[in-house]
Amino acid sequence: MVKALFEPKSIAVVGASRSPGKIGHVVLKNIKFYGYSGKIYPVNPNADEILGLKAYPSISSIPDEVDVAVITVPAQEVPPVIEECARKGVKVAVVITAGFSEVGNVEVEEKMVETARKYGMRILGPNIFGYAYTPLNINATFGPLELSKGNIAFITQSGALGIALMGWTIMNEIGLSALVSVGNMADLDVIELSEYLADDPHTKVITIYLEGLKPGYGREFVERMRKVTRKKPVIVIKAGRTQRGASAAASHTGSLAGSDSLYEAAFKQAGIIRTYTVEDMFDVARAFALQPLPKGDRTIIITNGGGVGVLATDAAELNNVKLIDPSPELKEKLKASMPWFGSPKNPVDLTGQAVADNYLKALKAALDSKEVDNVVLLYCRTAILDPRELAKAIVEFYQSNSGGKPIVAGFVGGEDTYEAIRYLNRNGIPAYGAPERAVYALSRMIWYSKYVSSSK
Amino acid sequence: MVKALFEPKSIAVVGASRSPGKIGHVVLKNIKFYGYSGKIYPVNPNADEILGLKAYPSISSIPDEVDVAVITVPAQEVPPVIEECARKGVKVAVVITAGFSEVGNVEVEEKMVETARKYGMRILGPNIFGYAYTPLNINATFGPLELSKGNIAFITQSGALGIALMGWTIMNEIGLSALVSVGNMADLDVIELSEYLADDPHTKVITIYLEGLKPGYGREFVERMRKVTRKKPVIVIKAGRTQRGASAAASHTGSLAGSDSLYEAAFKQAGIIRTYTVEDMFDVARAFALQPLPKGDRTIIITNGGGVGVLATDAAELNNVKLIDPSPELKEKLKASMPWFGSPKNPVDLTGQAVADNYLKALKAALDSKEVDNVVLLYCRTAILDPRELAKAIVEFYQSNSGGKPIVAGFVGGEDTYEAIRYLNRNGIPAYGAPERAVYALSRMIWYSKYVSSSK
Amino acid sequence: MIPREIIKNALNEGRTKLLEHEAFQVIKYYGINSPDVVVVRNGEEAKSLADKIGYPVALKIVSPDISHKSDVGGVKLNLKSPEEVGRAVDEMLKTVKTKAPNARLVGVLMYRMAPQGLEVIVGGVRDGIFGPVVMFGLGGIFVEVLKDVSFRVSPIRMEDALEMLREIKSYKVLEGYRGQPPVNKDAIAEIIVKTSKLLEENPEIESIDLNPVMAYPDSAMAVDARIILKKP
Amino acid sequence: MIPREIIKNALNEGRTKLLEHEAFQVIKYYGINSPDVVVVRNGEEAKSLADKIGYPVALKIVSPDISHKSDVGGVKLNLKSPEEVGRAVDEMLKTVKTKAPNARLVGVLMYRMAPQGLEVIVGGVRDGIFGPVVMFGLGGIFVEVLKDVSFRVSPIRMEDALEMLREIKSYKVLEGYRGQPPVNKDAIAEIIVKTSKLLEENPEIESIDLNPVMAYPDSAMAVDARIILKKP
Ligand SMILES: CC(C)(COP(=O)(O)OP(=O)(O)OC[C@H]1O[C@@H](n2cnc3c(N)ncnc32)[C@H](O)[C@@H]1OP(=O)(O)O)[C@@H](O)C(=O)NCCC(=O)NCCS
Ligand SMILES: CC(C)(COP(=O)(O)OP(=O)(O)OC[C@H]1O[C@@H](n2cnc3c(N)ncnc32)[C@H](O)[C@@H]1OP(=O)(O)O)[C@@H](O)C(=O)NCCC(=O)NCCS
Ligand SMILES: [Ca+2]
Ligand SMILES: [Ca+2]
Repeated sequence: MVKALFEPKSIAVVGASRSPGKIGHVVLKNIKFYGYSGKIYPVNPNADEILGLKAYPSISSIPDEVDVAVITVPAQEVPPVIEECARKGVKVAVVITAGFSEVGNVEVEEKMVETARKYGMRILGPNIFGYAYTPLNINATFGPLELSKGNIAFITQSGALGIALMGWTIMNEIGLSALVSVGNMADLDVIELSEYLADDPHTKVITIYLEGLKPGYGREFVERMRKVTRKKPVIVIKAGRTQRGASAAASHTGSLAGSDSLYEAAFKQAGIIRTYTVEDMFDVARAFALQPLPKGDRTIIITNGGGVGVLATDAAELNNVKLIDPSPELKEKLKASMPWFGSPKNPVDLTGQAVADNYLKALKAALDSKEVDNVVLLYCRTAILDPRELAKAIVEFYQSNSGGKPIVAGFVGGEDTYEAIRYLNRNGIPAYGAPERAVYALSRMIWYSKYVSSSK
Repeated sequence: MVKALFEPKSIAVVGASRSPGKIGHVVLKNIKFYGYSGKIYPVNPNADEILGLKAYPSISSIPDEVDVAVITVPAQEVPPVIEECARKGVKVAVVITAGFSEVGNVEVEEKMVETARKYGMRILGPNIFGYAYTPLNINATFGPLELSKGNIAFITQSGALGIALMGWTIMNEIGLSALVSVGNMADLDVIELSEYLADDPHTKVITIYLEGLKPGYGREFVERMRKVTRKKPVIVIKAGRTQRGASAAASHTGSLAGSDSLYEAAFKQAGIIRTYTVEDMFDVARAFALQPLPKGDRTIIITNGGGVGVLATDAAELNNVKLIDPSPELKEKLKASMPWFGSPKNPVDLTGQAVADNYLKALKAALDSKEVDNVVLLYCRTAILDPRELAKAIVEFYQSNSGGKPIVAGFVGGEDTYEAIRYLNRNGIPAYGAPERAVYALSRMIWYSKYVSSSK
Repeated sequence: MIPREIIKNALNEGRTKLLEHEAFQVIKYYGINSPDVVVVRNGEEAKSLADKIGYPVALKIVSPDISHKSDVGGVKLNLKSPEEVGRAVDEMLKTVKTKAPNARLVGVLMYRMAPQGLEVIVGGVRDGIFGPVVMFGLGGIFVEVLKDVSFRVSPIRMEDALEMLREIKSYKVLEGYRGQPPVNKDAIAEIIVKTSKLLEENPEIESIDLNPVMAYPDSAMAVDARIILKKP
Repeated sequence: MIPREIIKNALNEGRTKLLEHEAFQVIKYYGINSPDVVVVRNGEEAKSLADKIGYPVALKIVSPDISHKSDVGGVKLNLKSPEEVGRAVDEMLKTVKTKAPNARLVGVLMYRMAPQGLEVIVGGVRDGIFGPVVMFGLGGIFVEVLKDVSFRVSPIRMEDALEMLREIKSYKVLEGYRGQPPVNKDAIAEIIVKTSKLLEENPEIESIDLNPVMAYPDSAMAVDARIILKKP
């Protein structure tokens, strides 16, 4: 049934409005113009046609099966519409409308779920901004039309943050497979969606913004998410980790927020990676999305600037990333890659005089070496070495020489350096604008990889 | 004497090269084309003219007083050049050349300082990329030509990171007053430069990237920096905070790095703000650069998205920012600023329906209230409210209504949201791309403001 | 009596806190190592059982109405002979009757005092979201001042429990501190696992506190047990 | 003797560790509260001084050649009468002479034992970069396992020292824990400030350890002092 949500043959929008500013209109427009190739049915008793699509007065009057019905009618209209959808055989009702349990209308919400259950229909929402699934060009949200495609799934319990992040992910070139607003989680919840996405071939990593689980649901969360994380990495931000934060979250979502140390424990038990900011979450997701899992924790840092090397070393130590002490043989090979005043210790300092060739030689030494599992590659903008040239050289080299070893990059500089970062990201190498971010992302990969192999 | 470094009447470049790629050429070019209006004297025995400027065979042959001599000749040539500069009456020699104490040539370096002392000349460096002072359009570095102007001074012990950050600060629109590479700190050091900048009218906040102090210098650092921080906030990144990081820093700078807990203590005693990443340092600097000091710690968060409100609340609690519980009167005023389903608690949730006017009303209530010292203003991109429109409205309103209360903003969204962030930053309101960053910056301001008033 | 009956019995009597010997019976049922306890009615009975119990003997008054036992003379420790024990029980009953004349007295709990070990705490509670959860920490200051504790959500496997031990900041203390031998981590972990199971199988139990658990090089023993039931 | 002379004397004798009574003299000179100590040569002398010192009396062998005093019978505590004290000194001298026949014996250190208080630690060391620095922490596990300590760079003002106290995670323990009364924070802070001054004025001192300092509701007292000099 959840499959029908992500791979529907037809989508109806009940409450598809004729007025361009209204939510029901925007949802329809996004579905149509983002390129969904299935059938689209606007439902509106007062219109014959919307956005060039034939409109129907009611869901039952549609002379076809409807897999997904996105509902954007006012709150009091939702229950009868749900009933009608269920009778019609709609597989999933996506209820965007707000005004249910989050403002105290618990019973209406429960009733709707009951009705749906009776007919075997599932509900996403209510109180959501919709959902998107990019492999089938579905953008059934009232957010912006554009979404960058990729293999990161994002499930969010906060609507406003989710919509705002739609633009943010485009700007940061974070490619999404699925984006799901879960709102009140009356029926479909974070767990079931994760389970589905764990088997989705277009999704490589699952990210979740969580404000709180429903009472009594914690245990199931642990047990079922444990199975999900055996298949794919799951990264969570749990907002409300301080007492005041938790009570702010509670007043906001209507869900009873348990103590943070219990969430912390539950995440650990389920093998879920926890991060504390949105940027961190997608930094880590990007690494998983692009790279193979580390085979071990033995890591080497290669840099052209001592300062960023030190910052990365600090970050490694703080995040339990093991920096190797290169053997004399490896040191010799590294030494041969750099100017005479460089250092073959770890961090490997190619010096500010380094050109692309120095990097490639050092990288080759590291990737060829049995002592190294992972590489952190750092660069500080210098006059001698254009970051874009370096990025190109690394991508080309790494593609045929990775040996299955993950690499993460931290580049510091201005606009041209950001171009290089984007180039790396587009070509399979997770790259960040600061050394610590690269190390942090790698550290979470190492943690996960250890978790997975120890829980086998 | 330090004054001569920042406000020289004339600058000579000894080792000004004719070859465009060489460091001595780039320095000269940057000095000339960044717009320095004093006299510029290239010194090169083999040239009559470089970049259209008359060249002199030696520093002594310049028929004028020379305030600053930037030295870019090979290492073995530096000592005689220093001697000549000193005899000539040069006030500050800026020694870019590397190859001294950092590679073990301690004696040569000490000798140079001795010579300089004898004649009353000061030395910046050696082993630096130069320095810049934007109020007088001085860019005497071999980094990029451009530098964004502002009132943040940046002193760096890491050359590579410093150069890389030149482009980075432009991209992030972080305006600098001074940028000083201190390298081996043979003579002029972080302390003396900070003391000068503490009285520089063009500098509002001092940032420092520090790898380690010289043996025996810690105490002086505390005592003298304590006086600096009474005048201006000082923000430091001390790299090498873990054991492995410290030893990486030591091998890199040749300075003996003491244990991190002692640096931590020293910073506290000196009233120095410590941050742990470059981004954090400039986030905090930006807040100080743009805003008045907080008069207290009582803070209110205003948001249009519950999720970011929760993230900000967590950040506030973790960073000791006191969130007020609004009085019934204040709550009433706030309530009047928002849709009926909003929340006048703290975080104040204007809901996703909020338009600019809701923000202004809530902001007015907060700024007018005796219960509030500081405002954290958050925004999530919505279809209803264009971030640029909101930014404009806030700037206009705040300029005449601030009541001397600091405000920091956290905006989440895509490209247009970043435009809004840049607009806010350019117009006096520190704005960041994530709620936690805004709260963090404010928290450091509150800490500093408490420190200053308690140490009076 | 099995836990089910003990709990039912307590609830029938309107009690939401198990008496100490009841709590001991419940944890013993789940295989949590704890002292053998008996409840005696008078000095004579105590005296005749003392040798079997072993020394030093501890006595605690058992009453649903007394929560601060020491305040009414309801605790006596370190008794070393049958005579001492017998006399102490009679004295205790007398004192308590004077100081708390309206309290119902069930008898006097009697057990052999456990030797001093490293004091740790295992606590279980039923959380609204996560259901049964178990906490672990070192005793005293570590929990109360430093909040140096770890949690796991039930069901807790042995490896989870061992991870809980490793997770606290003062973990090294378990490995032997200042010449003390390391304590048996498996024994503590087992108590955690059993506490989790106990909460799982008895939904009427709201919380359980084993404080302290004495940890030794070869074993661990809960020397105090407090079980609170949900208000029906 | 004033510190300058004590230190000079030790260095002249080739010692880089002050004898215990010397260390006490040095800290006393700086006004750090500590027990009054005397060094006696024999039981007779000890007996005659015992009443003046007060009870319980502690004895420690004083010798530049003995570092583990207990191992050679060089420590005796809790002596409660002149006779006991006198006998103990003679016995100690005899035992030590047998067990460490080549050790030079200066005499036996004798002082009134301080009552148990909250044990804290004040330590000072000369850092290569920062010069004299002082550390503060709670005794035992807190310092050794949890590394819960705070530092300041000399010179340390009273307000800095008080901040050091507030900075440790286990600060609450100072405020009175489990019914213990709060200890006198000013008294501890004063010891920190004085330790800083002592390091400042005696560049020959490499490190100083006051471990433990007994903290009481109304005062604090360093009951052990160890001072190491720089190798000349
Ligand atoms: C759902 C919601 C947007 C509807 O508000 P609205 O657009 O103002 O509602 P309208 O009454 O205009 O109805 C929308 C359209 O549905 C049509 N409609 C009404 N009842 C209908 C029904 N039973 N069947 C089909 N269409 C119906 C209306 O005619 C209208 O179309 P029109 O504009 O062409 O006339 C609003 O109730 C809501 O919940 N908003 C908050 C959404 C939200 O924040 N979600 C959480 C985000 S994280
Ligand atoms: C300083 C340094 C850049 C010089 O290297 P270089 O440019 O290759 O040196 P050159 O020998 O070409 O000398 C530079 C110019 O000075 C001129 N020169 C040499 N000796 C001179 C003297 N005594 N007086 C004046 N000019 C002199 C040379 O003729 C040359 O000019 P030209 O190119 O027109 O002939 C180099 O020694 C160095 O230290 N590099 C590292 C710098 C660094 O990394 N600093 C730290 C950054 S954080
Ligand atoms: Ca107890
Ligand atoms: Ca001691």
